[in-house]
Amino acid sequence: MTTNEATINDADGDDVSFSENAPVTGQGRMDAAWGSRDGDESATAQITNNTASVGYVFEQVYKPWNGTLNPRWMRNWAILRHHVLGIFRKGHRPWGWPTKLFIVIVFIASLGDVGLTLLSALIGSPELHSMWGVNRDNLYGHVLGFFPRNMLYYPILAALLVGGVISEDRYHGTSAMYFSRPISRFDYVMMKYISLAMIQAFVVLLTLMIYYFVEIIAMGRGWAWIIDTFPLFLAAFMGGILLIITYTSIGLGLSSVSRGKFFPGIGLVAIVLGTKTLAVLVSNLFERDIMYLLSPYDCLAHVGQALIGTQTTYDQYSWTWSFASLVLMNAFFLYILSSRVASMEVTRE
Amino acid sequence: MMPDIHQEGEAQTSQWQPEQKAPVILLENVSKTYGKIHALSGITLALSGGVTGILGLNGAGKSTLFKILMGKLKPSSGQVRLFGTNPWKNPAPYSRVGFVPEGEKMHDWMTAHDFISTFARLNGLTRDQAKQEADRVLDFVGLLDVAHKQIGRFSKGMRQRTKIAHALVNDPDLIILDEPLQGCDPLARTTIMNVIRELGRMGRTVIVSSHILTEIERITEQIVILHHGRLLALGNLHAIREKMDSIPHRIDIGCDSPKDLAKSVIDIESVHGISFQNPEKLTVQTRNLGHFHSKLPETIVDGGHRVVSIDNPDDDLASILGYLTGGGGI
Amino acid sequence: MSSNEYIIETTDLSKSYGPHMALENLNLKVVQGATGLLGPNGAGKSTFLKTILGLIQATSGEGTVLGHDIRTEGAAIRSRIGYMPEYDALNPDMEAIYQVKYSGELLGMNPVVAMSRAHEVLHYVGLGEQRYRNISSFSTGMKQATKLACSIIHDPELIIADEPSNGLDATAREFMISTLQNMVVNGNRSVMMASHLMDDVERVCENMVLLHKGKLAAQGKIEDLKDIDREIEIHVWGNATKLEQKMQSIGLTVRREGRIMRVLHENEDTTAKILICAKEVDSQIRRMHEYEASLEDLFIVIMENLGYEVKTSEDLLRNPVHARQVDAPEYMGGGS
Amino acid sequence: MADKTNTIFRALDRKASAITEFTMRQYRTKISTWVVLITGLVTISLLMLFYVDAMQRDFEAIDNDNDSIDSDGDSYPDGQERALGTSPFNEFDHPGLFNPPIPPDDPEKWINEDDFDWDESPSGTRSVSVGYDDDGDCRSEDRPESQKDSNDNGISCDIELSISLSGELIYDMDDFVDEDPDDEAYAKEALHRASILGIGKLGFVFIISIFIPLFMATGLIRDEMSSGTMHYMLTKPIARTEVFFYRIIGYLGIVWPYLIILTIISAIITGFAGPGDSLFRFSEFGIWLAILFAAMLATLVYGMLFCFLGVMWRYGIILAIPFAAWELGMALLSMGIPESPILRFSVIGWSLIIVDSASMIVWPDMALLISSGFSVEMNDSSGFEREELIGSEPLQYFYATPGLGDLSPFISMIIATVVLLIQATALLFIGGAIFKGKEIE
Repeated sequence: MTTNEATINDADGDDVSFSENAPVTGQGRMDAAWGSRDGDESATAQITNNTASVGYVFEQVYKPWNGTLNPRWMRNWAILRHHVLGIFRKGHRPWGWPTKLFIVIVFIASLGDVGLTLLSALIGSPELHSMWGVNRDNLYGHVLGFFPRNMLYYPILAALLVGGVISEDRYHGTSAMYFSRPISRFDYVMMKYISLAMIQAFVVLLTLMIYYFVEIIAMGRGWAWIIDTFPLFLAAFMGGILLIITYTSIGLGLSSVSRGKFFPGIGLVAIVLGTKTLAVLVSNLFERDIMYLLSPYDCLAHVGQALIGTQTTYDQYSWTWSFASLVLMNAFFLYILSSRVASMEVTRE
Repeated sequence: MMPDIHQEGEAQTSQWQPEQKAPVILLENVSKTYGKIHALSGITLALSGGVTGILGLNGAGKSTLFKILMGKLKPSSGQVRLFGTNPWKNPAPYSRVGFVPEGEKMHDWMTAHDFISTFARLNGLTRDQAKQEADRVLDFVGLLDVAHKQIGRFSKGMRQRTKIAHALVNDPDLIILDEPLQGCDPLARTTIMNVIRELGRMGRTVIVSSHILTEIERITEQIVILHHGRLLALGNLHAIREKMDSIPHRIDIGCDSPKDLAKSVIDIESVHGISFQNPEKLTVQTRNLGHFHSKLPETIVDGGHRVVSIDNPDDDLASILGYLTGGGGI
Repeated sequence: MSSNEYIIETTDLSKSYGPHMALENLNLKVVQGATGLLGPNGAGKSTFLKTILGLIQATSGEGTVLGHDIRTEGAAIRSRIGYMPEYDALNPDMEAIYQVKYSGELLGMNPVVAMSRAHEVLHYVGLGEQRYRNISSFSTGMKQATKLACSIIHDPELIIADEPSNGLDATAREFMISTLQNMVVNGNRSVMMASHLMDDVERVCENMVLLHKGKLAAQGKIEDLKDIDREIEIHVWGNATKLEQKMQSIGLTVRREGRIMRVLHENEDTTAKILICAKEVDSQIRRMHEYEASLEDLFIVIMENLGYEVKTSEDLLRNPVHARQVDAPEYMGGGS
Repeated sequence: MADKTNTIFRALDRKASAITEFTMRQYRTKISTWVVLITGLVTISLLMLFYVDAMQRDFEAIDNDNDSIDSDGDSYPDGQERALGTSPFNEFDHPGLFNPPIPPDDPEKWINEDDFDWDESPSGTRSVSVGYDDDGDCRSEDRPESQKDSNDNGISCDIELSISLSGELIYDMDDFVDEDPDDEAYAKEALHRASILGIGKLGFVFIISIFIPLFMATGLIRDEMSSGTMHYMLTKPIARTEVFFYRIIGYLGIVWPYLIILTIISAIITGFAGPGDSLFRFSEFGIWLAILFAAMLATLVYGMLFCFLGVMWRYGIILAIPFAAWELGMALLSMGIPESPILRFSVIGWSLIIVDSASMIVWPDMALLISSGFSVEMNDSSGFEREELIGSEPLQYFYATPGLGDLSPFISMIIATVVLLIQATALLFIGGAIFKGKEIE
């Protein structure tokens, strides 16, 4: 790099020099204020001899397009694909790697009872099988058991999924991409909701189905057994659907009120685990169970227990109370969601 | 050591004394790398006084340079001195620096007056002094009438001016403005440009970055050109052009009879070539612009020619940047 | 295109947020071609754009875009126009090509068509080489280009660009402007462009609409609107002050801003007088030309007529700096 | 105050008040702050509601020793027969045959007839003799001395309390001593104390003190850094460590008053609604103070920690969630095994020591109260099935001795406070240093 210096001298010569070592005083700086000076002076410059890089010229040809646009269902289908396929491959919604990793972990962990069923079938031990195979309690436990599934897996899964779904649109401004296209807000929310529910169903319900069918195949169950247990399976399935709906509603509701990714996540986990802890605290201290009505997990468990027909934990209340409470919770968070999305800014906030 | 609840009396924020003889900004061989990317490489620069425009394309390293100056980033190598003090992990020099960051995020929930007075207190002003100071700087940028409105309801130009006002608190000697004109309408832009020029006139060292060349031209002629993290040129805009001797300067002279004028002009020794583009325009090529221009008025007047326009199509920022960065005149 | 010759037409369009009128009785007629939407910050430009997109409901009044009613046919309007928002509207973790493809799918294009069209438009906006890069690694100009690509994927009849050249450097800006120009000239599309950079508007658009406080301030061809006093602008090197005094002494009207002066064009001899003065005081006239009013001047003139004020240096000088820093060293006037 | 000098301290104080004030106002404008604070208030209110309800509840008087029953059908309750020396199982042996005949008592009289008279607790290898046979069925003159002193400690009709080698309390009781206490009084007292401890430890020191910092402190600096507004503050001549510290103070300026208000409300409620003869239980002021103090220290340390995590890493909150889970585990562990050394690696372990120490000071009879609740179950020589008294289980669950060995509670409290302050200071320095060396985009 070479530098050189050039000076243009004025005939006038009222030249102001400013050396680097000059004291920084108001007057000195005033005189040396190059940019605001008046052209009565000389100017100096240093430049670097630079090797020029090559410029480029674009060949721009505008190509018209005469296709027709598909109707509403196709647009909605695009939103669904965008979110669901994003879990599996590139080119769709980029879920963070912690989320993807967690889904894999939860999926495998949820298959734990399948493995044990297979193992017991292999060993042929009826004790093991009675412990792990398909029965009323295990079907309940697969979906709604508190430890570990509803403490460590599903709420955190829902929290990770739901965290940025609406709030990131707001943050990145991608909401403009939806709303400046012929997509109604209802479709926007509905498809996001369904996509999230589908991803959770992939973990919760698919593993349940695998569990049930592995039992049929591994143990060689006949029709009689299937007719016996299929209602239980359906009940557990229903319980799973309820669980997914509830967690998604709460999470999306929270996601719509915040702009960050983490507030909805922490909020969902805090609601699910916090209310459960509170219910346990109250029932330990005061022998009152009523607090469980505030806990989404406890209500789900109660309804699930009633559906499947296992021993209910909170037998002093009817399961319809829990169901009503669930409906209320869903309604509340869906209301928040809809009102927030309706008033959402088109562009980035 | 009782807390000063009533906020009376004077205070001194620190024992820091500026080095009197140092230039306001001194960068020596400063580089900043992010992995393989060189955001800045080997910048050596000393600035004191006046308005200086930092020019460069997006990603040329303008913001990185400012962040290094403001101690937000640590240079990978080299020395940075602000009033002779290294700003990294040392906020002392900032008592004399005002910084207008780029980006639109502000504390939307505050009123402009609140915003400025609250942060003015960080300079060690008392509550009352801070309020007075806020009034003063808001008046300076022309926002006094909306001082008590929430920033969230301000337009972009007002927000930029609020940011400038914030930087002017405590009357700093160095003001750094990162893209102050971005997103402003012409009214706001003109006002902000006037404010910046005025600051330069008041003897402050002002550094402005922009990529809109005409704007910088209107504010200052003292420029620093950055490209791909390298310092391409620094100095007076015209002098820089002057330096690029390898490229002949072109001067267009609009007149009634170009051929007659050419006869007179050809006697000026620095003329390198003459061409006629159309019947009313004479194009002169020279390698010494200063010399040519100093002779031109005399030649015209003495020869009795009628000249309508004189133009230096190469002598503006766009073409300089184009030559220097190899974009071919943009 | 409907039989209506105007692409956007509004009658008494108003939009209020409580007592605040964002738009007030707007009667607009926008013809095909490029139109600049101007106005100071907060004049209601964004509200206007949202209203004609059918995203927010107008309080009163009517309007049509491409022949569709803005009140009832918002979805139809939005599938026929391309909207390029002002702020970031891209997911930084996605690759450009997929983002553009997705924006096409959201319009109802099927994935295969959307993909091939995404390649085309990305080539068109000059991102052919970078289309498989993550958007987070893009520069501002590339992001803007990606946004443009997203908005033109379905070949809309009208492109609404909100600040398309905001934040771009010269090269990128040039490219964006020429791309938009190209759309209008070669593609025969209409562009409505909101911008603060008057140069850009001037280059792309023939027509303009100027909004002020939600009201229509001016509308028409840019050419027709520009008609201001003629001045000669000179760039002076050396002895500027003497030259100024000299010129004033022989009766020329001079406005000076640093080394740039504007001399009122009185008659044909004005230029000669300037040169004579320059010769006498030995100044260099680096540049001398008739100053053409730019859209920017026009804007300022209209705004000044509307009661806005531009602060001049003199205004600023009337407020001398009285307060000095408290903790500055004593010799700088600080301390106590 | 005419003579104000220009001290650095005064300038710092101005900066501190500016940033603190700014932070508090910033919190005030955020909806999420209010949501979080109101949620906390609602949680505590709910717990208080249940507490008040439990205090108002009528506990059925239980005949723990079943001596109100007339086993032999002679219309004399067993207790009366036993006290007067007749056989409760012989229909033809009852006080009605005495001369003069004694009329049968109302069976109600033989419920809750023998209350606790424990006033001393054993320590080390020393065993103590407690208990008094209120209803006289042990001291009955007809009974031989060997029966009155069935625990063979030489004192008739007493209970010998000692501590086993493994540290458990051993009751060795003579038959029919303190066997039928007043269940309601016991239950209310025990539930009252258990509630204060449970709500204080889990509600205040755990739930409130961890969730509020989690929501409020994580973004304290991180949010400003990522949105770019931090630039405005950092261009001022102020050290980043100061910014970190003053921001924390601003956060405490919201959280501490909130905690104080919550505690005062809770203290007033438990003071009025708690059992006892007096209108207001002033004696428990100390325990609430300790809970408040512990919660304040916990919010300080957690706030610093989460703020620091936020500064350190963009996704710092991802680390904060497992940490919160760890703290929950530690909170539960400290109730069971308060002396577990692993607790010393948690914040909550130290905070709970403060509450535990205070409970030891305020309620010196706590260990006895708990053991007496369980002693009823032990005292089953009469062959009837008995349960422990209502309230003793929660009380045992939530009460723990401070886990620092045999130190006096005062010393434990001081050590815990010092440790928490050291943690806070360390986090301040680490956080400040990391923030100082942080490159801000």
